[in-house]
Amino acid sequence: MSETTLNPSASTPLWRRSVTRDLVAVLILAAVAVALFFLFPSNLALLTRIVAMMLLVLSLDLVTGYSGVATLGHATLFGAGAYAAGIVAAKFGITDPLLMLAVGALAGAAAGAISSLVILRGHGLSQLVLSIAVVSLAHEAANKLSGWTGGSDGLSGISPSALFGMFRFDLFGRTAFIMSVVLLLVVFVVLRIIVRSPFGMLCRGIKQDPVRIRAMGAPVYFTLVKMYAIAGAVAGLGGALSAIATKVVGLDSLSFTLSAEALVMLVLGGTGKLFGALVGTLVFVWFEDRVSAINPFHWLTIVGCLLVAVVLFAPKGLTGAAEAIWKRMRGARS
Amino acid sequence: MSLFEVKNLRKNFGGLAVTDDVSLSLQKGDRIALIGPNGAGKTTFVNLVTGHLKPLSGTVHLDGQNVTKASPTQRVKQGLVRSFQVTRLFSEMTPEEHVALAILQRLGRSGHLFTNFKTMPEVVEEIGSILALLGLGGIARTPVAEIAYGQQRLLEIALAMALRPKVLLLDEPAAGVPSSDTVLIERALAQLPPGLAVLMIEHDMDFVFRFAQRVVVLAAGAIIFDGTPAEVGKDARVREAYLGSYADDRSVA
Amino acid sequence: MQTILSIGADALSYGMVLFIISIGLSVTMGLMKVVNLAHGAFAMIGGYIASYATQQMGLPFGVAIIAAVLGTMLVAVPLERFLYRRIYGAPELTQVLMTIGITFAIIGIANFAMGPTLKTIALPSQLQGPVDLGFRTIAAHKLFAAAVGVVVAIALWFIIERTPFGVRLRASVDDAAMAGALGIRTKIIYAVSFALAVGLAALGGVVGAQLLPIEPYYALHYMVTFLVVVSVGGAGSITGALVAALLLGAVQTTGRYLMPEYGEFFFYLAVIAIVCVFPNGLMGRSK
Amino acid sequence: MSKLLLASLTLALTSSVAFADTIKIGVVGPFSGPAALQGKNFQAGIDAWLAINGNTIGDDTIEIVYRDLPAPDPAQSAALTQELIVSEGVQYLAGYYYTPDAMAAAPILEEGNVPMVVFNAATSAIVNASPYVVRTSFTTWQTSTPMAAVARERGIDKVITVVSDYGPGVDSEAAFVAGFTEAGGEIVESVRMPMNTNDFSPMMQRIKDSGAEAVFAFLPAGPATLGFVQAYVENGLKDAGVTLLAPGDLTQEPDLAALGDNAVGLLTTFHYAVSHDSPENEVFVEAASKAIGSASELSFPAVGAYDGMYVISKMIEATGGNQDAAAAVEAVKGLSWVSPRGPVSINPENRHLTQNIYLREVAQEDGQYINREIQTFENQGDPGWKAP
Repeated sequence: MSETTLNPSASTPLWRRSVTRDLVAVLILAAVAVALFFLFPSNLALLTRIVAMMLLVLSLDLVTGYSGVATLGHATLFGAGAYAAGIVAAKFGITDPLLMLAVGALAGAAAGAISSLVILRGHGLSQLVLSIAVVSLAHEAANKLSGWTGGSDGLSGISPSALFGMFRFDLFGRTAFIMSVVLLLVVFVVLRIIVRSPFGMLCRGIKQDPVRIRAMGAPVYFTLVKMYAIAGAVAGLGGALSAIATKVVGLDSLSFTLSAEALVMLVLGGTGKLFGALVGTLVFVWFEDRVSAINPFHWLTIVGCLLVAVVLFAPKGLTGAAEAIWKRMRGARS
Repeated sequence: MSLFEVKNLRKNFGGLAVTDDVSLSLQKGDRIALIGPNGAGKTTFVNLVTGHLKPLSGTVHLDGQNVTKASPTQRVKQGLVRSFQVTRLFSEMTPEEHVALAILQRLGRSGHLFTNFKTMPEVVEEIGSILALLGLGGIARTPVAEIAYGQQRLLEIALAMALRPKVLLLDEPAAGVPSSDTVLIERALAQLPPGLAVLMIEHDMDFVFRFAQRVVVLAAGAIIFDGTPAEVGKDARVREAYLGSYADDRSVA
Repeated sequence: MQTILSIGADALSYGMVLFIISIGLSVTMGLMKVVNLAHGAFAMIGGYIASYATQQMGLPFGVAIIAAVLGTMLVAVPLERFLYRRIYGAPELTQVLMTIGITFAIIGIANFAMGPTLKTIALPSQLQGPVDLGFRTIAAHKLFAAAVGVVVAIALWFIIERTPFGVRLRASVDDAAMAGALGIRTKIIYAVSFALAVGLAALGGVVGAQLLPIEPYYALHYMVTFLVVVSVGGAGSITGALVAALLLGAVQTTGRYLMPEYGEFFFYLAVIAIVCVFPNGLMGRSK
Repeated sequence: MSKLLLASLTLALTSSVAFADTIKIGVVGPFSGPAALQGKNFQAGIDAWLAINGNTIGDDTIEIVYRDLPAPDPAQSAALTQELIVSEGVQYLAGYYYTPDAMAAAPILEEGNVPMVVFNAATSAIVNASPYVVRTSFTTWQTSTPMAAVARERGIDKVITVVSDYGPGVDSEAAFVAGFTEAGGEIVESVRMPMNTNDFSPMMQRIKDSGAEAVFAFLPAGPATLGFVQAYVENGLKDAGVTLLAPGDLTQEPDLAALGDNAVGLLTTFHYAVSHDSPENEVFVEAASKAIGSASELSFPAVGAYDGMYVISKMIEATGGNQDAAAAVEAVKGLSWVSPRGPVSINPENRHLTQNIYLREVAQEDGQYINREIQTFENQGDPGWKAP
């Protein structure tokens, strides 16, 4: 029986170690962002779009990867954020980008909490179908309320004012990109803290065995609703970011297609890991963009084959495969 | 007033009475064994009193309060904790995290978003002492999927202890454990706080005799015997109930 | 009264079309436990084969149906052997990723090989035009689809419940290891049931092509519809799929007649209500 | 991954500096996805123009840069447009099949000093989104309005409108209802159908029950039109003499073969029929058919692209190849020429085409189904446009 691993004095360094790891993770992300900024100065709009998608996929990871909720309707939360931010800007003149982000996060959180009340009624397949029904209803509602949303023509007339009154959203998309990267870093750190918090552990427990969680006296339903609200805020930020950077919000931001794409990106990167969400999104969108630029007529076949290859050769996603290789290399060395 | 009191509990599945007018009470510090042939309704009884099933009629009182209508989680919060016959653990999480979750839940901190149990000295200390007590200190950071089944059963007990219940219902704590390791489980149960009332469902009669001060026998949903371990083997109805179902069982004399 | 009868006839025929294209998916999802999002892609392949056979080769409709079913099965065999076999028993999300990938690839290939335009299947003259039901006329091909649906339901029920193959299939699904120990070659059983499901998809694609026209994005357009019918009915249940298809067909048809503006709302609200009350589907076995 | 990045980086660098006197035109359209056929038509129109006129204007060489946008996706549209301007250095933007995609590109034009020629997107308000937008297609208002007159001329008093429930459908309904009621007709009912409707029988029942003499319908070109026309015939509406009137999206040429005999006799109003009888169209159809591979796939977006290329060539001539969006747009205001669809001109007020709208009847000719033009509404502007 060893006491070494678990005496209180050892806990502080342990906790510090995780802070150090957070710092390293943030530094890596920031370095990648800076490198992309200088390597691809003319692709910043695409990169900003990738960051917005990353927020959506991170949000999906919270409910699917960490809490075990199967959903093909996650764009509901993204679209809620995008439309809320777009509507306050286009109809109420609230054009400050930070305020728009806040509105998007709030709307996303509300949409998350409300939609979870329906989605959490099912399990497995029925949960997937409920989530599809929810996103389809939201899509129809947005199409119907064309006075507010612009319907299928899209919501235009969004002109965000300069960030802090100083940095205009320029043609090159520099302001939008830098803002989106800072936003992503902040969200990433907050989520790292949340997934390790008691609440995050509770969610992981629910994913693996909700009955056991109840036997511990912890609420399953309420916990998941809360997680959905948090995920909603993250996805809502992504939506608002997209509205600010694009200046138009379309019905596609509230679609089954976007939801399914987000799920594909998450599984591609690896579920239950925040890095997995980021890697999956970056690789998928970049791959899609490149392949479709090289051969716009037949890229779908190539993307399809990529997905099949991932299931065959990296069933735990790209990060899972990387981890396995890393472990094998370390094993070989020692 | 008893610490835990079940009165006239009834439950039917279809037309079949699976719990038939069961009354039972536990006092502080009790060690009671609930035995009975397969299909006697033992697990149903646990599910009824913990609130996972709704009874047709009857009441459940815990520490003087009527909890018949309370949800399972409310009952846990009031001190009624159960373990599972088949291990229910989180396969990707470590024993340390399991116990942490139980302690945080007891402390009402399990919903906290921006804290980490590793920064709470008192929690870390308690995790250490519980795991050490049960001999799980060495594997505190190994995912549960990778530890031995006997250790998983011990972790079930650790979780129950971390919740600091008033009444503990153990559903076959040694089920599936190789007989050489049962002694570890027994030793762990001996570490339970003396004031805790324990109701244990168990098949292994030797284990029951060593553990229980009192034995309750359930057959076809009804209590047919309630007395000391010494008396149970001599009771005619118990013999009939067991011999009727599995005549060649070695554990019942 | 006239109107109610008329809507009833529409609902019934539409429901039967839904049934006939969804039932194959119910087999894969319920019995083989594979979330096969590529189901629509197989239906589409069937449709293309039938279209090519009738329009380009001038073959009769009956021959085209058989060619479509067999041809699609032929395409599916290697896919089952090399791809699907790898995801039996895998987590749902993995199955979703793989089958979406297969769908994308098939769409891309169809677009390349058959072009982006609509393809139709030439119907024999008996199935063209309206049939007088007394209180109204209805398209002959709809009646045909309904009749095929009834035949498929009965045949499938017979195969699964009454034949040695059905017994082996159910045994393999419930406990593959035990079935293997009893000498059942589960790999073959799975391959055959997959081919059966794909054949049903192709049949549905051909028979339903008048309502769901064949074009490359067929596989994505109707993916949700198939999923919804199967899960509302309860995966693996023939009666469940039938009841769900008729019920949803009725909701959608009535909604389209009474309040077309809100037709989709009715449909999805009905889905939510049913799934909330019956989480395993109308006739699904609880897990 | 890094190889991919490197490859695209070198691509980006070489393409922006290597050809100094090459004028690049960025074309955004649906080259894959459900509307891939329309994207192919964009390309066919462009290729036809290049084949007839060559790829040089003055001493400048034209180069086309294609970007795929398979479905309405404004975020992707903005990203592609920005990348075309900033990294590819295009001087002109063109294409845009869907309205939200054009709307998302419009805010970037002024800062990028780039004019945009819309080849298709048909919502009236797009031209208001930026002064640098010129459109060579049509608007749904423009093609739907004349149908009201057609209906009245044929003595139809009561009409039910049935449209797909999205922007263009709503525009089409509004245009027809406005024109028809003004001409003294009565709209007995207006029905909007969900976009993904596939069984139209209940709709036909409703049309029957409404007691209307004719039905005005709008559906986007593509799969749904097949089911709609089929249901119209199978439910006995055609035999009962209920006339079907629609803008030409319902009977675009590539869909006609699938619609078959069911469509014969249908009346549609549109700005272009592949069968239009003029020497200009003959030249165009020959070149465009060669470009697209099969004449049966030729459709209206091709002529939008062809005329768009003409407008861009005039812009390049006027600016001498220099990048000056304001001057380029100014130069084509009021421009008039004879397009394959007939005589057209650019209205200086809204930079949209004034053109003939034709009433066509689906007919069979030499074993092919065609939209035969039977009546012309000359010099139609965009009745849906409101000055900002």
